[in-house]
Amino acid sequence: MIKIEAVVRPERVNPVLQAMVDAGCHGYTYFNVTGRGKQQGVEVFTGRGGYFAHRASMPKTVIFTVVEDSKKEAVIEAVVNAARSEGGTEIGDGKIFVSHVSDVVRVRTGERGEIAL
Amino acid sequence: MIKIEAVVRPERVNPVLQAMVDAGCHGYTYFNVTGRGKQQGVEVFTGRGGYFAHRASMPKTVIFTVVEDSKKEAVIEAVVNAARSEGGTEIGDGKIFVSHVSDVVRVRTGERGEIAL
Amino acid sequence: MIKIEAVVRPERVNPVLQAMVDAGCHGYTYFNVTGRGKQQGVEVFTGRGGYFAHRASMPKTVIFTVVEDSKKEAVIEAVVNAARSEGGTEIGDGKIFVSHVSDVVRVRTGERGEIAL
Amino acid sequence: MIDSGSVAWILVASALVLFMTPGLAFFYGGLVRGKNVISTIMYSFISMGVVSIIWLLWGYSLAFGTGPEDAVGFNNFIGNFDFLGFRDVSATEGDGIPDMLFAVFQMMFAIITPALITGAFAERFKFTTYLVFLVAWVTLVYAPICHWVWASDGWILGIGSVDFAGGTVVHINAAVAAIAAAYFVGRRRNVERGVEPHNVPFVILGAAILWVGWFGFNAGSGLAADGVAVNAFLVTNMAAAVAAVTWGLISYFHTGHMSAVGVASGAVAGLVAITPAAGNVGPMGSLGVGFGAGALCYVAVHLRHRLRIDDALEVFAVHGIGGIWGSIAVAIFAVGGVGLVDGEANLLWANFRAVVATIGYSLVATTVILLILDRIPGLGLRTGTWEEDIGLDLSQHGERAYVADGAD
Amino acid sequence: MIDSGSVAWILVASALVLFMTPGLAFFYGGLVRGKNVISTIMYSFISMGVVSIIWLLWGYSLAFGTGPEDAVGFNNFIGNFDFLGFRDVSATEGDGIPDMLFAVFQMMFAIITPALITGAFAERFKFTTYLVFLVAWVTLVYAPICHWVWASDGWILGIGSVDFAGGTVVHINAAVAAIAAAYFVGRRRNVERGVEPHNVPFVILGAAILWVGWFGFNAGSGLAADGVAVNAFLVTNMAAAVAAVTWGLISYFHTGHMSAVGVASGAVAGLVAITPAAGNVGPMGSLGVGFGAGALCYVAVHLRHRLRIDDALEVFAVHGIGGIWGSIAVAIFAVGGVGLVDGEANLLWANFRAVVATIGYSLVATTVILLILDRIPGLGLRTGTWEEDIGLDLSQHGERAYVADGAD
Amino acid sequence: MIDSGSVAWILVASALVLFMTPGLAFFYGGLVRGKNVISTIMYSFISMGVVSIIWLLWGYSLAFGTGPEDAVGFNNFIGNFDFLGFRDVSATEGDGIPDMLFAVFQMMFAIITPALITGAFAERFKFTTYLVFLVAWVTLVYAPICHWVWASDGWILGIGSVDFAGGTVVHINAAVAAIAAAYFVGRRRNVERGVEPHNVPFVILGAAILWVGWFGFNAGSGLAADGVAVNAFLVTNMAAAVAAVTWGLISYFHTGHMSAVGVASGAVAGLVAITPAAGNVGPMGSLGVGFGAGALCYVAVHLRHRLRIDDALEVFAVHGIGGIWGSIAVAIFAVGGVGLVDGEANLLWANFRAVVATIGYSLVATTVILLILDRIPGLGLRTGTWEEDIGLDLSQHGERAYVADGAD
Ligand SMILES: Nc1ncnc2c1ncn2[C@@H]1O[C@H](COP(=O)(O)OP(=O)(O)O)[C@@H](O)[C@H]1O
Ligand SMILES: Nc1ncnc2c1ncn2[C@@H]1O[C@H](COP(=O)(O)OP(=O)(O)O)[C@@H](O)[C@H]1O
Ligand SMILES: Nc1ncnc2c1ncn2[C@@H]1O[C@H](COP(=O)(O)OP(=O)(O)O)[C@@H](O)[C@H]1O
Repeated sequence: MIKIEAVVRPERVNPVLQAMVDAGCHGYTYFNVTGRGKQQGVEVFTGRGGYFAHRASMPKTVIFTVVEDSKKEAVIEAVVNAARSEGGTEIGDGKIFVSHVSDVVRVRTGERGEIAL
Repeated sequence: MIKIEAVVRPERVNPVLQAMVDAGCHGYTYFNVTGRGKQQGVEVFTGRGGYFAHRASMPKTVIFTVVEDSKKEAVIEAVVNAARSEGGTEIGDGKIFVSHVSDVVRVRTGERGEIAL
Repeated sequence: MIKIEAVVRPERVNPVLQAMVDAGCHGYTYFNVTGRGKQQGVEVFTGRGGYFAHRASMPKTVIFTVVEDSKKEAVIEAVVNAARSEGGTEIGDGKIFVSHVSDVVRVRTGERGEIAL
Repeated sequence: MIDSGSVAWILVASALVLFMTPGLAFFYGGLVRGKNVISTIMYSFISMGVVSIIWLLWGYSLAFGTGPEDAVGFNNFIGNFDFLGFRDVSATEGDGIPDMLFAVFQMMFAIITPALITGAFAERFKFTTYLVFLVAWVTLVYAPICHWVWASDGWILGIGSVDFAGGTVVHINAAVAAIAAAYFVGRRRNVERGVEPHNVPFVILGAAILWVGWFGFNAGSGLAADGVAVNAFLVTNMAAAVAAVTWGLISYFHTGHMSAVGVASGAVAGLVAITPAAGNVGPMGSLGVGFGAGALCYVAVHLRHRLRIDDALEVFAVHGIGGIWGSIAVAIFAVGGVGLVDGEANLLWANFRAVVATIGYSLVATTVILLILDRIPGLGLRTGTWEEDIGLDLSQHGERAYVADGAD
Repeated sequence: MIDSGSVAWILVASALVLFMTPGLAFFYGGLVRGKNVISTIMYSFISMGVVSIIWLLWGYSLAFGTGPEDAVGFNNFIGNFDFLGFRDVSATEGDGIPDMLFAVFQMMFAIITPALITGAFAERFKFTTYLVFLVAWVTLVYAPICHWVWASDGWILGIGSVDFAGGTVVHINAAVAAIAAAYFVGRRRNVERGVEPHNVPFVILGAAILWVGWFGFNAGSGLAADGVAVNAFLVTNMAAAVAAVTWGLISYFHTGHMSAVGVASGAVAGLVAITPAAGNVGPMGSLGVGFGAGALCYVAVHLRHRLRIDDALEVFAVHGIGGIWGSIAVAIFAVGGVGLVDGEANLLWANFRAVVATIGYSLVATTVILLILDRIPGLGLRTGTWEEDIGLDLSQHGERAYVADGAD
Repeated sequence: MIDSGSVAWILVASALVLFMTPGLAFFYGGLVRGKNVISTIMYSFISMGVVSIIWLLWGYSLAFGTGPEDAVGFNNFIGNFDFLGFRDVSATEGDGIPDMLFAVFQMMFAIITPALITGAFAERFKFTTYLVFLVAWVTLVYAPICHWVWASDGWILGIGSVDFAGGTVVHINAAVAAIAAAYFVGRRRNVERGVEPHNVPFVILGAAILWVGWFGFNAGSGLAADGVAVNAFLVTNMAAAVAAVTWGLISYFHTGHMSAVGVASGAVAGLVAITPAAGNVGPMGSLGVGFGAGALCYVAVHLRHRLRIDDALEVFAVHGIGGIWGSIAVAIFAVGGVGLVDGEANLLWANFRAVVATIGYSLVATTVILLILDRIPGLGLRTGTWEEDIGLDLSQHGERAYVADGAD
């Protein structure tokens, strides 16, 4: 089984989740993070509204799903399509990391392996 | 070494952490997430208290711990027992993912490998 | 490619991020967690300011970055140096976990592998 | 003659009404997504700055400057320039309270009215354009309608309409402008699945401040610490209470849950509806006003979802429907033999005309203002796509509402 | 004769007391876990709706309707039906302030009293049952005790007891009901490791609103803008101040830390204790009242942990012990030669009987109400296990208090 | 003779000024990092406890106790002990309002002044030391300066200086103490990249409470419900409004964004500046006061960044510069023929001396207090490195401000 971890724009979370389910994911987990890739970042005020400072990091959301190896390409494609912002030329659209998962357990039943996904 | 990542109900976090420590974990890290498995989800109000909408995702907590390979089964068993909600028939009790960790470093001392756990 | 996951003190996040970029990381992602290692924990009040209870877990921040295998040692060293609190004898400075990542995708372009980092 | 007790009460009432604007800011701010909360709060907060200045310089004069009757009856429609900069507005002389205190009390009404509009276009309206909108709208829409209804020679006052504390001037007026603004600025992006309020405690905090502040709004509108104020205070509280419970119970029987945001919305709906009526209905009448407000506004929120207009925080459903119902309800339940319950329909007819006139003028004038602003280079109603997606807090104000430790 | 200054002050005092209820909502709401904050806030907020209605319709009449003396002395125990729906309650006539203003001011007390109870059963009491409980409790417990203590023919007033602003009627009464409710609803799940307040700033916000609102509560209870009000205002502030510092210092020497929640609790304890005494003690006496409140309530919180009763937010330890101490303290420190400091014990004896009567009646009547509600099909005191675990916000109200962006 | 209307208003004004302190707590609390919000709030909140007690026991007497003129003019500098414990301070007699009400109103000023200081040393000052600092500073710095400016025989009053509501006593005084404290406690750790406010809505909530509370502060300072109060109320609002808009617009043209925190800071700057002037300038003058405040304080915040002194929340830039500007501005814009606009410079010279005296005394006396506290074993100004890094909430108060579910 593999874990697909996507770092996406917060406003794209709903479409990505929908695409994941459509692509056959059995479940997903997501949480808000801050991150930086090639993206420029933003200017923010600090202190009592006085100073403007640069922040390279931006709010993002990590979504991870664990699926059977066979679904890898389908899920990646689904995420890529759903996560892309309109136009698709802007940096900051996110990144997907794939890694290996050796075992899965369903707490409720104690089932192990792919059947527990 | 392996990483055991458990997605559990927020209200089961304390028992699970206790069970992990009892099972010999050296440390743990946890954070709140949102997720969906086979679970039904809930109805929530949107807008100005007017509309009721379905949300499949539910608040969960991810707990991860990195342990020696030998402790794998003991920790999984401990988590499964502690994470199960009363009755144990309800869906949403959570899932455990196991993956391989190639190296560990203790920041304070710079120690590497199992000794750093 | 490898994923380097560092659990550090929240107040050391900025120096660690800077050190990572200096060591050649292409991006990073971080989020706040709670955790416990060898650290003692703190006493907190519960209820209506009446009772004092022990909490072993402390606020921490997880930073992860995915880099080429070749950068592993450089990044680890950078993190260790930047994450250490003054004096370096206090426990709670954090831990670094290294694991394997099999694939990376850049959402914007669809690029795969090291070029997508 | 000045009465120190009345001065004390209207000073406090003015402070309470001013406090309603940040209350509204929290009410609205809690309802939006976390990336737009500063933006939503600022729409209200900045009104305390901008409208105070306008009102002092020319707004009060346009609204309440009454000169000698002119040939064409121009004075029935708009005030004159006698009180520019509060010139000749006495701090010590007046009828019960000094004239300046009346002007200050009215200033607080002018501040909150445009702030009410902002709920409709929250999460996408450009902040700089909004600043210009504030100036234009208070001058060209609020001041005239205020003159019609409350100035001694206003034409709506002249036809015998009753609007004790602002059902037409404040609520219907703002609600109509709101629906127009929501229409012209267009629907929000990314809200297909509905928007859950990002901070419900803030919504309740805002509702609580509004409820308390409304005592100043309504019980202050008699401009004295007397029996009228006492009655207005009571009926204001009752309408809020009944409407809150009504909305809550309908919601409970309809969906199985009594939403906190719903109960708070119900309270606000009741407060809106009692506003035109607070000086003219008794305790039992206020129960009727509140019940109607809770029920009608609940239904209105549901019907609004069928529209394509994205009135984000349901300004029209609550303030529009609530205000219209209140204007009718006062004509039904009014005491003193002028209400429909006593067989008198004149007030109903007068209030009907007042409502129609307010709706018509506000709709047209607001639309004209919006269309012009949309075409002025450098302004335009709506923020860009990226600005909206990343949130107006960062893109318009350079700030994030909530910053966690370690994560700067 | 009506005095406009007093009208102004009591209008404001009424608004301040109403504002205490949302203040309490935030005080309590901050203390619970984040999944129950809406629920906890709603227990208080809905009281503003439900109890307003009850009070208007029959509560005020039951509490303050005083008829001609009857043979069996029934009037000493409960009011009559003269003022149902505020019939014959004048908005313009009265002694210093209109009767209707008195009725409104008292309404605000009836609203907050049951809200105080909710801290004891927070995080598990079923919301629909609570709505019924509100109606029953205000009618059957609050109104009678209020009549005993404050109506002109009430028997406790008759024995010469002093309860200036509600030590028995409000605080002891609510605290006893609280401990009963906590007992019958049972202990919360998953609280073995103690519950850390989920939002301490909300606790402080609530405490601050309570502190300020209490000026209306106590300094308004003389029903005039006069020297009594001024003294009550001062001693209220002093008791809060001393009790806050006392609790803080004890906590500091006991645990090494001065908790913000503790200091806020101390302030509330002081405010509770001064409530019955505010009209009768001087500045120096108020220091004694405050010191006793801070110390005794701190100890009470610690002893309560030994009980099996899960009075979640320590309502009894703060309002019960604080109220009892206040009722005794006024008999100790009272000025004018009636206090124990002046060698007079009559007041102490009268207040002792008042306290015992309040505790006894409240305990029995509340228990009966709870036992009946627990047995009514479809009601029942407690939410289900799943509802409690997932949190009452989602399960009772269909809402989440805080929603982060991206995570809908 | 007591006037009930004035009593009503000053009771309310006292409550409003007290409410400013928790308002300030939220204003400051929102600006710091989340790990220090309880600590920052507590600096203000505990002042309500500690300073109330000091003021009752000896503070008021030192500030306003005026005995028979002595040979060396000692009475010009400090009060006597006549009013210790509010002895002989009447709750019923006085000039318009009872003396005790004046003492209570002044108590609220004494509470907020040291709280203002805490913004400068937030996020690192040791809490126990702060408690001692509070006692020493109010006694040795606040009471004397208060006496100079407001007691009938104070020397600054004697030279004809005008400080209507506390430009020197409150703001300049606190700001100078702030910069001294920031200097001696040293710079914060880990702030190289600047600190983003952790909760902007709290900042706005605080600013809103301050704005409303300031009506009590300024419009109450005439101690009557009369035309002076009405004028003060209006000019207070206008200065806040103009300064908020001014700061916002400068920020917009300077950085491209109008920050909410900036607008709120501008409002506070305007409120500070109008404080000494509220009784003496008219509506148009208040526009000048507000404009100057917004512009000067904006510039001051930017220049402060060049200093090595880490005045964390810009107390000096806002309250110091704002207070100085206000003291000068009243001398420019004062009505009644005493202002510079009417060619009179005496007031300017008197106010200049008042400002210099306040700065000098506050700087020296505060420095002495701080240096002594730093050397007392067990005290010391600064928390340890670990305490500061982990946050003062946990290390000083044993609490976390925000606790998420599941994560205890
Ligand atoms: N090498 C990396 N390691 C960890 N996280 C990364 C890495 N690269 C990108 N990210 C995460 O992905 C987010 C999106 O990156 P992005 O700026 O879109 O990259 P790019 O523009 O190169 O596609 C970042 O904010 C960060 O959270
Ligand atoms: N395949 C998956 N990938 C990622 N997260 C998952 C997956 N399946 C479940 N989860 C996480 O586990 C949580 C609990 O899942 P749950 O509904 O209990 O599954 P089940 O009922 O099948 O055991 C979900 O809310 C989600 O966060
Ligand atoms: N074995 C582990 N598995 C998961 N997380 C761990 C583990 N050990 C430590 N951590 C995380 O690292 C943080 C820092 O650990 P720390 O107390 O500094 O360890 P040590 O003192 O042994 O270096 C902990 O708070 C926890 O979040």
